[in-house]
Amino acid sequence: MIRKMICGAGVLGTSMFAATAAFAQEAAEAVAETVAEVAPAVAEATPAVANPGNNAWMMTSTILVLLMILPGLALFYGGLTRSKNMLSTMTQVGGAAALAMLIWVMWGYSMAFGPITSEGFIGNFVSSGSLFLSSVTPDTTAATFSDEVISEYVFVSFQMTFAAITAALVLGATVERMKFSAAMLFTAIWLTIVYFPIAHMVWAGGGLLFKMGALDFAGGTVVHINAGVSALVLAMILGKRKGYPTEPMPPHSMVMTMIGTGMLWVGWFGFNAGSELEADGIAGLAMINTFVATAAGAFSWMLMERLAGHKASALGFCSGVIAGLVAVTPAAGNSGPFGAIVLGVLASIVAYFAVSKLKNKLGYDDALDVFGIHGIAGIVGALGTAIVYQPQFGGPGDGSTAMGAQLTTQIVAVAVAVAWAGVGTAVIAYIVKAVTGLRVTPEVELEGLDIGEHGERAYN
Amino acid sequence: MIRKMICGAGVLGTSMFAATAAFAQEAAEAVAETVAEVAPAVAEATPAVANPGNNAWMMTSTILVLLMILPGLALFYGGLTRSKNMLSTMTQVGGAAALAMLIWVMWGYSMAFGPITSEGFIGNFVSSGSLFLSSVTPDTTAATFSDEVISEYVFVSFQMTFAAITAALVLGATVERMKFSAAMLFTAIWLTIVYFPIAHMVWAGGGLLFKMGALDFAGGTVVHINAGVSALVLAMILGKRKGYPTEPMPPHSMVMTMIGTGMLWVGWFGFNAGSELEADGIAGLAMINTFVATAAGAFSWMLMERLAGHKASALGFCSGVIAGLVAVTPAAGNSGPFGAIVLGVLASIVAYFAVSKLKNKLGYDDALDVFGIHGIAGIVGALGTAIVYQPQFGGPGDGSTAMGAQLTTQIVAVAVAVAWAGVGTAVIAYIVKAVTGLRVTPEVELEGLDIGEHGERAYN
Amino acid sequence: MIRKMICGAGVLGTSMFAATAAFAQEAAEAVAETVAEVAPAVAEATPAVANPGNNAWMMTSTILVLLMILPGLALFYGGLTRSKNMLSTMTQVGGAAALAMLIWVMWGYSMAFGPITSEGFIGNFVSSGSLFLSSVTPDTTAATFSDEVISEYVFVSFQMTFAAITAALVLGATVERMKFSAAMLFTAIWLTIVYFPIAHMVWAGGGLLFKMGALDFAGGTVVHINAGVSALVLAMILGKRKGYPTEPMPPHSMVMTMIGTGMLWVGWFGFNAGSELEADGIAGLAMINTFVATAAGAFSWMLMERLAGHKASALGFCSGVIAGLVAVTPAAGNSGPFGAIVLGVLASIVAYFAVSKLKNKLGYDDALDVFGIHGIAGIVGALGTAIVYQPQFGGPGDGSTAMGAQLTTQIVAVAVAVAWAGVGTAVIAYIVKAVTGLRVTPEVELEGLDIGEHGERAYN
Amino acid sequence: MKFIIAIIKPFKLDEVREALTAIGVAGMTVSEVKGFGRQKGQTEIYRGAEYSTNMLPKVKIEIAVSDEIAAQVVETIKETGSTDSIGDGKIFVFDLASATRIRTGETGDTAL
Amino acid sequence: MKFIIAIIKPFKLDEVREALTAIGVAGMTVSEVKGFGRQKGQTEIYRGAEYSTNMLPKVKIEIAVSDEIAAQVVETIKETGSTDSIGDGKIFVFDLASATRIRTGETGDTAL
Amino acid sequence: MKFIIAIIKPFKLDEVREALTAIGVAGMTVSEVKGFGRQKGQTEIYRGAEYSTNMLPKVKIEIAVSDEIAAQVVETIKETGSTDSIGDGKIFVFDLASATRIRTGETGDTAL
Ligand SMILES: Nc1ncnc2c1ncn2[C@@H]1O[C@H](COP(=O)(O)OP(=O)(O)O)[C@@H](O)[C@H]1O
Ligand SMILES: Nc1ncnc2c1ncn2[C@@H]1O[C@H](COP(=O)(O)OP(=O)(O)O)[C@@H](O)[C@H]1O
Ligand SMILES: Nc1ncnc2c1ncn2[C@@H]1O[C@H](COP(=O)(O)OP(=O)(O)O)[C@@H](O)[C@H]1O
Repeated sequence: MIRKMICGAGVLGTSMFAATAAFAQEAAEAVAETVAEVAPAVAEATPAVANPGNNAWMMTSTILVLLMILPGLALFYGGLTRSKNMLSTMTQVGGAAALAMLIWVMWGYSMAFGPITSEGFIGNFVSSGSLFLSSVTPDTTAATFSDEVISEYVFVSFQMTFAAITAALVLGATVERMKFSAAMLFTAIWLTIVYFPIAHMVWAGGGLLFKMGALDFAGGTVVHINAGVSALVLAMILGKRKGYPTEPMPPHSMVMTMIGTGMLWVGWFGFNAGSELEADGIAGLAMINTFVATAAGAFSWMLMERLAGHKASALGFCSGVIAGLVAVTPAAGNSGPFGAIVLGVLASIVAYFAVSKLKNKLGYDDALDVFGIHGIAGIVGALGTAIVYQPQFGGPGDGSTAMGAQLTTQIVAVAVAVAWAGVGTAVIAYIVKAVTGLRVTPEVELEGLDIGEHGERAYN
Repeated sequence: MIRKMICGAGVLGTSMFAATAAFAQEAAEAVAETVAEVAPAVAEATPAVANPGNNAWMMTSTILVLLMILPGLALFYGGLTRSKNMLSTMTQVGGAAALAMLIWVMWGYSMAFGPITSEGFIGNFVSSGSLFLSSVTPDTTAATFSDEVISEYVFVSFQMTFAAITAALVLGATVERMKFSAAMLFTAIWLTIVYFPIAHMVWAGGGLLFKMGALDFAGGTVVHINAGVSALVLAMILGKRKGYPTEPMPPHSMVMTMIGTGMLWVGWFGFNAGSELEADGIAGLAMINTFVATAAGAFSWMLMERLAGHKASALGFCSGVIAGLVAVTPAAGNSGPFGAIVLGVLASIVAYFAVSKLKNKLGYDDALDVFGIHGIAGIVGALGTAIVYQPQFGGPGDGSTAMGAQLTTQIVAVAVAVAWAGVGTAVIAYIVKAVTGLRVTPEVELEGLDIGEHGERAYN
Repeated sequence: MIRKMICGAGVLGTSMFAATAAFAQEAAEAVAETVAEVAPAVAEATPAVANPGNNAWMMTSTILVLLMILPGLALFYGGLTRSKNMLSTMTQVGGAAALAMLIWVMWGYSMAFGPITSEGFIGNFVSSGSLFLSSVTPDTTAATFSDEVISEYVFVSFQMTFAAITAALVLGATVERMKFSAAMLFTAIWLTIVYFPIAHMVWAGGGLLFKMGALDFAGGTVVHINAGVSALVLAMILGKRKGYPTEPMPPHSMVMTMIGTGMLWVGWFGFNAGSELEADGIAGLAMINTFVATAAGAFSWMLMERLAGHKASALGFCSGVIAGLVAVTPAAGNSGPFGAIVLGVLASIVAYFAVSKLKNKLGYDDALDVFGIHGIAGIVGALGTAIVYQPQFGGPGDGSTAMGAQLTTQIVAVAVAVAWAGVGTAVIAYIVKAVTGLRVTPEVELEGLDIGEHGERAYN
Repeated sequence: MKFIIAIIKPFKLDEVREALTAIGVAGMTVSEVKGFGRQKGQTEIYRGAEYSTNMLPKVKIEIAVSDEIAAQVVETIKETGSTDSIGDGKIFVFDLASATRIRTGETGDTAL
Repeated sequence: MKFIIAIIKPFKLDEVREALTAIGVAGMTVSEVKGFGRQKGQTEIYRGAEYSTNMLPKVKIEIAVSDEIAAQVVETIKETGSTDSIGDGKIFVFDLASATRIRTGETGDTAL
Repeated sequence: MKFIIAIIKPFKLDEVREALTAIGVAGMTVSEVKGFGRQKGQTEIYRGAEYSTNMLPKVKIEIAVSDEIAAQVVETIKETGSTDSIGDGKIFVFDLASATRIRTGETGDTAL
């Protein structure tokens, strides 16, 4: 969103200021301090110190996103696989997330949100200046969209969880056959050449799509379209599971999938309402939208099942929940509640067709429908945001940008993300194939990756 | 609680004020703004802007209540059913909650907490003026019990989750035999003619019981007594499960029930401490009470089992936890820690008898003891609150209302809720029976609702 | 940490002040009040009223620690046992926690953080003056490490959860054979003569180790070393499980263990970042450290498995996660991110050897490796904190205390904790043995404690 | 002696067992099995992928009996196990060469 | 009549079942079992404790058939169930004294 | 050849299996079953509802053996499987018409 501009810039600007201001304060007496706290506010209209309320909210949000990954996503994905691959699925999700955390503090944050963004061409795609978080201290802060700031370590942590869950999401398409080692190597390279640049393009001050004014409140493009497309490409290069689609592969535990669904929904509020970076009314708007779009998505999917002559299923409920959550992600703070409901309904319907019809037609094996749900619903959400953002549809937009213009911007942003993720993933997949190989042996696939790759059984 | 009066009024008053104030601010410069923030506080003793700390806490609380429903309640209930009905139980919980969210934003909030409360008779039971949240914007606020405010969207979301969980609670009595379609239709009507009016009566400024000064900090009456009684009536009209009570129906997974119990306890802090609407000392009091009353309830139930000559069981622990949580709900901020412990003990003991003795005597099939635990413990809590509230018993009350008077008020409040819920539910049950029918076919009941209603199995 | 000094003192000091200040305020008008809120800040540099942001964060943190216990720890432990002991394990965890809560409000808080700390010898080990929380009201506050305060009830709740989880942790070593009654009796005495004194020694103003300047940000010594050593001693006195080690006892559900691991990680942020008592930049530092140390620990353990010629396992991932979390606990706010990573790696490697080699050599039956992971990694963390705290290693320390000196202090602190916990536990174990007996009968052990002790089965 | 294997519908188990106890069958061994036969199962659908499991949950009862009551046992199972609908199951009878009670070492009819 | 018990590798079940249906076997009863034999299992390791489970998951198929097709059934199972690797399993054939269809009371071959 | 079915207490399985291996039994098939007999089970109580499951968890072992060692196998199971308490279980012996090893097609004793 436009206001992001302030952010990108703010991170740098304020950090500097904060650092010095912080030292000053330590020297100062309590009294002086109290004054000091007011002073800059008046003088700079940018308090140097994070409001504990905003910090509290952002830390809570960060933790909620971790909840989405582990146990959330691990269970959602794991329950859909066959029991012989349960632990492998959960471990790949956990491993990808853990790896992303380490990479993030080493070079990820610097590449995506580093203080230095070159004016030139390159600045459109990456930033720099904070390798190993060199520019971050407990006193540095990151700007929000208003005049507030939050502690930079909190901002770093929050953004870190986004990288972590996106990396984990991709692996849902390749479960039950991809090597753990391959998954880890893929994750490391993919974050570096696909995720960090896309995050920078969309969210950082100098980012290409950001400067274009693309709307992506909480990561519809950066997280879901990106993960969905990458998952599809990787799954196609990896190949189908042995026996797919002839052999039945029902979810081994819909219960685990439902638990995971619940946790994903719960955690998604950190994802969506947290992306406001403040505990204000817009965060409240993002919250209500994340409730109703999801509820609408859940029922829409079940309804489609009925219309297709089947029974409304529990998995349908879960799938609709995810589709709704994905669709409302870019629109969370960019839509009114009823715009959000419409998005949830549409995304759920389109994703339903993608998953139950398109997929079978095209015959690729996106095992857990990462593309079918995250990719498709993500695109519906990204484009739809241009519409629901408009005041005439109850959106918070001020109407300064015409709907048509905004829609074009959104389409371009989606196209760039799709292309970047698709090409990048293809390249990486072949690199990994050359280095570690992508697939487990047929015997291991048959026996299950739990025993074959990890030497354990999920249930004894 | 008395202080609620300010609230009800506040919601309206402040919203108005906030709206204008907000516009003013946007025009103003940063400096002016800073002043503006202090000014109204002095002038109105009602800051127009929500403190991020309180917003943060209330958003967290809202999320916690969702955690109680999905996965919490879905697991707690599901684990107690037979495996062939696991998904059906979880889906009904999730479906009822999702439906409640959609209805809430359409007409629920308006009926319960709408800005307009007619002076006349009708105002005692419902409000109006915010269909489709027409009166809510990111800048409107809701008053707390002090001079603070929180963003109205946050208040809307928080209260929404209460409606959602209450609707889901009811369905615990009717699992393993009620149609999904019937459950959804029932939920829609029940929220409209039972829940919203009761919530308004107890919590809204102009509400009948509210004006009487009934104490219900976090929903002992609105949520638990209401759900318990409705569940009992619905279960009786629906009839027993085939084979009950002769055929053994042990919980298919006490593990799921224990996970659910843990999540319910965790989430209940959003329910109880969140009901203070602020992150202040009273919220802290509500928190400690929600710890100790629960712990006391858990041991009391296990003790009763021992006294009855049985083994202290894990389900006893869980049941006691729930009984304790229910009992402390109306008393959370209205009692001292030791008053809370006493409530937990009493509620647990009484509920134990209701569930293991009374139920078998009367022979109704309240499958998951919604009445036995939520209804009964809720009543114990509602009445007990009149006592533990008193300063002489370490309660926060100022003694202005004599214990006897308060007790009478509580009794009346309970009586009204019981009558309203009972009659309302009976009427709705027959309507639903006429429209969709209430029960699944005997074959489906035999085979299980998972496969029969949803075409899936919980475990493959 | 040194800053704790202010805390201990603060709790007392401020409570007093706050109480009076609070009354004053109630009398005052809104306007006066507003002023009052600023006044003391200027006058005392200690606001009498808790910032809602900090209260919000601390309540959230408190809830997160409960999540660690139930369902977190109950699942983590339960999944590692055999299915016939699942409920017994979960119930002992829940029971110990619930019991700790009741004891805490009765005499625990008073012993550990009571307002009165005698100047004499005894003051080094316990405080007093708040039996039954007599000194606590919704208006009293506890000081943080800065000039802020939080509501004392929140502080009481937060610290309560630490006592609860520590008591529960110990019982991981004795599962599958220890009586429920014995576990409860042990917990009650152990908290009183082992936990409360150690907590006081390390964290309270007048505490022995505290005065020495021992660093323990979030409980590496108080919680993990303490629990680990106590667990080892108790397990040795209790004796091995029938059939251990000859008979295979694989985890009955690695899935439950992984869910538990995820919840422990999620909740640990309340534990570590919460221990800052404020939502500030240091809390942010503690948060990022709790992410990266854990991620590093997870991979280190899996790597050790590979180096040992085995497969990298899911349980290895989980064990590494816990080892990393434990190690970073004392260092959370006392280290830079890369110091934290190093600690995570080291702790994970050492714990790996302790669990997979040392244990078999010594042949004791610490069933769930409480000593091997919590004890060992806790010691690594406690000592390592002396190093990573130093500025030259990117730590937040100001270098005022030389590394050597700090290391000595840490060693002494660890030694005291180990001795106190070891001796205390031994004494208690024999007392409990005399009163209730420690072990279930061989028949019950054979049949499983679920049916034998609780009359239930985990899965029907 | 005869060894009888009966495949029945799960919910019929209690009824059958009681009937058998009534006619003096002292013991039996029960296991959960999946049955394939004329009775067709429900189709499960997960995200558009249909699985028509014609493998239905059944219960297998194994009973060793003396030759005298064998016929009566078969008869009893047939009556109590029947719902007159497809999928009720089968009863198979085998000759049992010998039976031993582990605890006592008794053999033959007395071991049952 | 004959009663055939076959122990096969789990993933072979569908293949075998289809082949049997093709040659006119109307029904069968399947159960999950653990097999102990020449085939050695994977070793599982949990925190350094090794468990080499030589108990491997297998599937047991029970089929009652008329004497005529018994040989053919055995042959079919042998062919479709084989992977030419250790652990493929066994086929055991018994004489079946009598068979009854619970629903109809039919006995003998017609009951199958 | 003989086919032996033994019902034993679960925790006795390893012991019995080792003893059998010792006397040269190359393989066996094991399954979890519920046993109904003289031994009475624990009562479970859930919220006041009592369930006295007289269905107890048992383990069923199936072994095909050559006629020579059949008696010895029965003897071994009887000894190692016994705890001298009610519920130890039974051993049933059948005549086995034929046995085939799927992998090789071998039949008779060599197939075992
Ligand atoms: N030839 C057979 N051998 C072994 N078991 C069989 C055979 N035929 C049927 N069964 C078992 O009997 C059950 C019921 O058989 P089915 O043909 O479905 O109905 P019905 O017995 O009423 O004809 C099947 O599910 C299967 O378990
Ligand atoms: N004597 C036996 N009695 C009963 N079942 C047996 C016997 N021998 C082997 N089995 C079953 O057959 C399966 C395969 O046998 P195994 O010796 O492993 O391979 P193969 O059949 O190829 O020689 C075993 O897992 C077991 O279930
Ligand atoms: N007539 C029978 N047919 C098949 N299995 C039986 C029979 N009688 C007993 N069993 C099995 O043997 C087990 C032990 O029998 P039980 O009578 O309880 O003790 P015991 O064998 O010591 O007399 C039972 O649980 C059941 O599984």
